[in-house]
Order: sequence, then C-alpha cells, then structure tokens
Amino acid sequence: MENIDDKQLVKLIEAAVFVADKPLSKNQIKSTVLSPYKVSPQQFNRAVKTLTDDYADRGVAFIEVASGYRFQAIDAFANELSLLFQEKAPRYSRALLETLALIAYKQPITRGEIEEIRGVAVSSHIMKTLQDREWVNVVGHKEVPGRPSLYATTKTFLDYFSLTSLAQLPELMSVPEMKLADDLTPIKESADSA
Amino acid sequence: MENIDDKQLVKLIEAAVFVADKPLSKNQIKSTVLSPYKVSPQQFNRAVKTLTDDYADRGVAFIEVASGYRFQAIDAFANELSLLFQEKAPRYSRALLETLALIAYKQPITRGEIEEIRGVAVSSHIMKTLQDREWVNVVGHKEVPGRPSLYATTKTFLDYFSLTSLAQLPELMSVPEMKLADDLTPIKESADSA
Amino acid sequence: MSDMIQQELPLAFVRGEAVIEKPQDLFIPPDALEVILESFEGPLDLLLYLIRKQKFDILDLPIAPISVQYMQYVEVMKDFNMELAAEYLVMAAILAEIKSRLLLPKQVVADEEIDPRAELVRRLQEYEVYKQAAENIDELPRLERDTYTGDALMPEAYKIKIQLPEVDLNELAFAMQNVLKRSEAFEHHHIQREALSTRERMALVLSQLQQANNQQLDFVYLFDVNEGRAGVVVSFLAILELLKESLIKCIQTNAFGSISVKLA
Repeated sequence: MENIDDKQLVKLIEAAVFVADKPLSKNQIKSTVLSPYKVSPQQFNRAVKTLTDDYADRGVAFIEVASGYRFQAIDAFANELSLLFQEKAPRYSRALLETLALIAYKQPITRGEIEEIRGVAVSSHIMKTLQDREWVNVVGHKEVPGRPSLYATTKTFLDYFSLTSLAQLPELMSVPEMKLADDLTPIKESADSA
Repeated sequence: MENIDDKQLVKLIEAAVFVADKPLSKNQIKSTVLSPYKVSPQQFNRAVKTLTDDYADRGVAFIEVASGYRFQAIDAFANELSLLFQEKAPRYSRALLETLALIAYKQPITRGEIEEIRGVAVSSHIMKTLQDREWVNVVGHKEVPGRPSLYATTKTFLDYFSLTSLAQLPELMSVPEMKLADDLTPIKESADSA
Repeated sequence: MSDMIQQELPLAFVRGEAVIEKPQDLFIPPDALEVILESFEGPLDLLLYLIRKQKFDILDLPIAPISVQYMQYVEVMKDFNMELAAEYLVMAAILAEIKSRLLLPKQVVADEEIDPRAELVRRLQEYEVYKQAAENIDELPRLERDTYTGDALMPEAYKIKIQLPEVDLNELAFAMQNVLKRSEAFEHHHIQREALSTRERMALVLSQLQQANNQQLDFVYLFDVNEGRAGVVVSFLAILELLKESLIKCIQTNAFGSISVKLA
C-alpha cells in the first residue's frame, strides 16, 4: 500500500464521487479507489473537509447524504435547472378541446350537459387536466338530483388566450337556429364601457 | 430578461453542466438555464474560461468536446476509478478499430471501400456495433450500382474520445513516395541481403 | 520442449508435401501459431507482418521469399482446418502472378512499364497507414477506460417542469364549431339559444360567491356600476337566472332591508 499525499487524495475522492452514479460511502471509497493506498481516518476526514470547503461557494456542493458523499447543484438555481429537462406533454385530444370549448362558450355547464351535447362521456381525466391547468373550475352546483358541479372558465384561461373577457372569444360561424354570435353584443358594450 | 453577474453566471453554467448527463452545447445552455438572462457572448466565454481555469488542477476537469461542455474525471486516476465499476471497459477488436479508423479518416466511405483497403470482408457485426454505439451512422448513399450506404462518424464518437473535431484525430503516418527499386531481377539477392 | 515435438511432426503440408522444416524465421509452437494466425486481419496484414519481420522495406517488396513464407502460413492455416478466408487465396494468386511477371525478361521499352509489384505495394502502404491509425485511435484516452464522466444531483428544490401543450384560440373555436355541427345531427338534442353574456355573468356571480367561502354577499356587491346600465342589466339577469336554476338564494330579513345572496 502506497502513501498518497493530501492534495492527490482530495482529487481522487473528488473524481470518484463525481463519476459514481450513486452516493459513495466512506467505506465504499476506501474499498475501491483508495484500496491501493494507505489512508488514515484523519487524512480521509481532512480531504472531505477540504472538498466541502472548496465547493462551499460554487454552483454545486459536495455534500454528505445518508448513504454517502455526492455532488449536488445548489438550490439557488432550482428554477433555472428545471428548464434543462423540460418534458413536453403530448398535444391535447379533440375530446379535451371540445370539452373546453363547451365550457368556454356555454358556462356554467355541468359535465352531464357537456356529455349530452357531445354525445359521449367526458373522462374524469379531461376534467382534471383542465382544472390542473387552472383553465376551468367549479363555480357551483346545479340544484338537480346529484347536485352536479357547474364548470366555468377562469381568469387564467382568459390570460392564456390573451382575452380580456369571454366576449372576445371568436365568433362561431352561424349555424342555423343558433345565432350565438348575436348574443355577444351586449357584453361587448359592457366591456367597452368598463 | 435580467442581467446576471459574472460570478452567478459561472455558478449557473457549472451547475447545469454538472447535473447534465450528456455534454451541453453553448446553444443548449443559452436556450435553457440562461433563457431568463441577458448574457453576451463575451460574458459567456469569460465564464467558460473561468470554469476551465477553476478546474485546471482538480480531480475533475471542465472540458469541451464535440457536442458541448462536460465535466470529466482526470485521466490520472483511470486505474483507481475503474475499481468503482464492476464491468471492465469494453475492448475493441483490431478489425473494429481499423474499420472505425477508415470511417473516421476517409468519411464518407462505403463498406466496399473499407473492405478494399483492409483486404478482407467487414463483418456485419462490426458495422452494427459501431452504429449501436452511435459512433458511426449512414449519411447517404453512393450513386453507384446498388447505392451502397456511406458511413461517417458522429459527435458521440468524438465525445467518447474527448475530441472536439475530426481535426484533432492523430495525424496519419506519412507514406514514402513509391519508388520501387528498378532492378526487378535480384529477387534472390534481396532475400539474401535481409 | 515443443521444439522437439515440432522436429518430428510435419508442420504443414504445402502442395501435398509435408513441410518438416519450419518456415524461415518462424519459431512458434503450433498451438500458439494458430492464435497468431487468427490474429491477422487478412492477407495484407499477414504480408506486412512477414515484411516487417524480415526487416524489409515495403518498397523493396522481395516477392520471392515473401511469397514462399506467405504460402507456408496459408498452408499451416489450412492444416489447422482454420476457416481460410477466400481473400488469402486471392492474395496467393496475386503473389504468384507478380512473381511470374518478374521472371519474364524485362522489355526494353521500359518507359511505360509498370512494376508488377506497384499495385500491391500501394495497397500495403495504404493498409499500413490505417492499421497504424487504428492503433493510434486505440491509444486515445477514451470514456469508460481512461476518462469517466458523471453528474451531480439536482438541487433539493428542483421540480420537473412539464411543458404544457399549446392551444390556439382558433382551435378552440374550431372545436366548438365541430361540437355544434355534430350536435345538430342529434335532433333530439335541441340546443337553445343562449345569452352568452348572461351565462358569463352567471359564472362570475357563482365564483364571487364561492370566493366568499359560501358566506352571503351583499346583493349590491354583485353589481359594478362602472359597467354602466348594460352591465347592471346583465348582472341582474344572471342573478335571476341563477335563482331560477336554484343555484343561489337571496335572503332579505326585513322588508326593504338589504338583500344578501349566497350559494344554494
């Protein structure tokens, strides 16, 4: 067993902890990378202390967790680092968009009413997604048996689509017997006068 | 877009490159962790220089390879660090290395051309291994009968060998100009003189 | 030891004749020979080995002795039942051809004459370049053997960010249009004319009441005078509609007293 000087020891522990894909315990370090060397507990502790100090004011820290030593990026950059691994969620389904459209144009509306118009069941997943995104929330309960929730769009929804009010929703092509567009006028006025 | 001071910038790039499991290119860094900040190319280069210097005498180094920046353990501890891993580093056959060398130095090249120079058939297994490792890929087809695939090396290949570009490959040995002894008869003699 | 055995056993058969004598400069026990032969990367590699072994220059390419040795190796390979790649036999033929051409009397009009060895020399030279390049690449520091990468943990406070899908406003309108078109097909689903403005206000009133934690709100609070008459009318209609649908309750404790509104 050879001797290793303090400076080399620090570098070796640093390299080992860096390349390991899990935290490395003192024993693991000693039985692997340090196995060719004679290292006293004092020397080891000195090296760990040096490393901790060296990384005290950097973007990553040399830390000890339950199962050993590890490098960890500092908390200060948590937000920036989350930009590094953004996952793209898949596009929304037609079912979701239609549900959202119905809530936007016909709020407040119950899930049952949405289902009735669409002719198919609306999955709970869709309602959850819309609420998680804070585009839709429950604004009350309809006084019919079962007291179903009444859904409406939110301010977040308007903000997302850069709308100041629902009156700014695109006019729909006139469908016979359904002149929704006409009904938008009073709101226009109220929005303007506001 | 906010400003970020040099010290913070160094830390942020350090943290990002440290947590990433692949090299991070300048563009990747800019479009992710630096997206909230206004960073001039000069400021970025200064930060990279600082990082390189900070890690010049440590157990890990901040280096640039083909696909970006990464930290890597210094070569000096290769033996010790190999003790951390159960698996031995893969060894590659001469056949594979020669095929790889031909693709690296003479890309784009067809399998037929490789075989011509090596004087033997190149096994499909070798081509598959090179492609599975993502060291080599098909970049086109040669416009000759059969339209054979043209192979070239990848950034992953350069990264694996810590190179930033093909120009950093070791120089090829120089070939003496062909000047055959014009005396063709002394077959016997030349053998004797050996 | 093995040398003694080798003395007695024919090393190989060349053209049917037993070769007892070891090929020149070939002092290798037979089983080791097999390993060595297998390690050649083809005929060019074997030729290079023979040339270098005898300290010849490629440019001298002494065809006669090299061909003899080459054939001996090839015969040994055959003898060991090694799968002999066709390339080795092709090379044997090339060597034989060069040899025979070299033996022909040299033509006097030598101007344009190409040395029969030229092509082979060129190939040997080229092969050697890449053989060397492969060795150089093998010596480059590489991941998993000489250098190792790793990474650091994400900060404690890190949360994975999921980029939510983008939706275009037109998509929304298009979706609505589709729903309406389809619902027309269901004749029994007669959709009534909706006063959208009132509907929106209904939702607003409900959410105001909800934000009040189901406590009652003053009736007046639900109106915004800044909206003008149209706004007040819409709000009033919305409240009436909500009352009709029993979604809210209006409470007036004494006559002409203030009216409070709460969720039903």
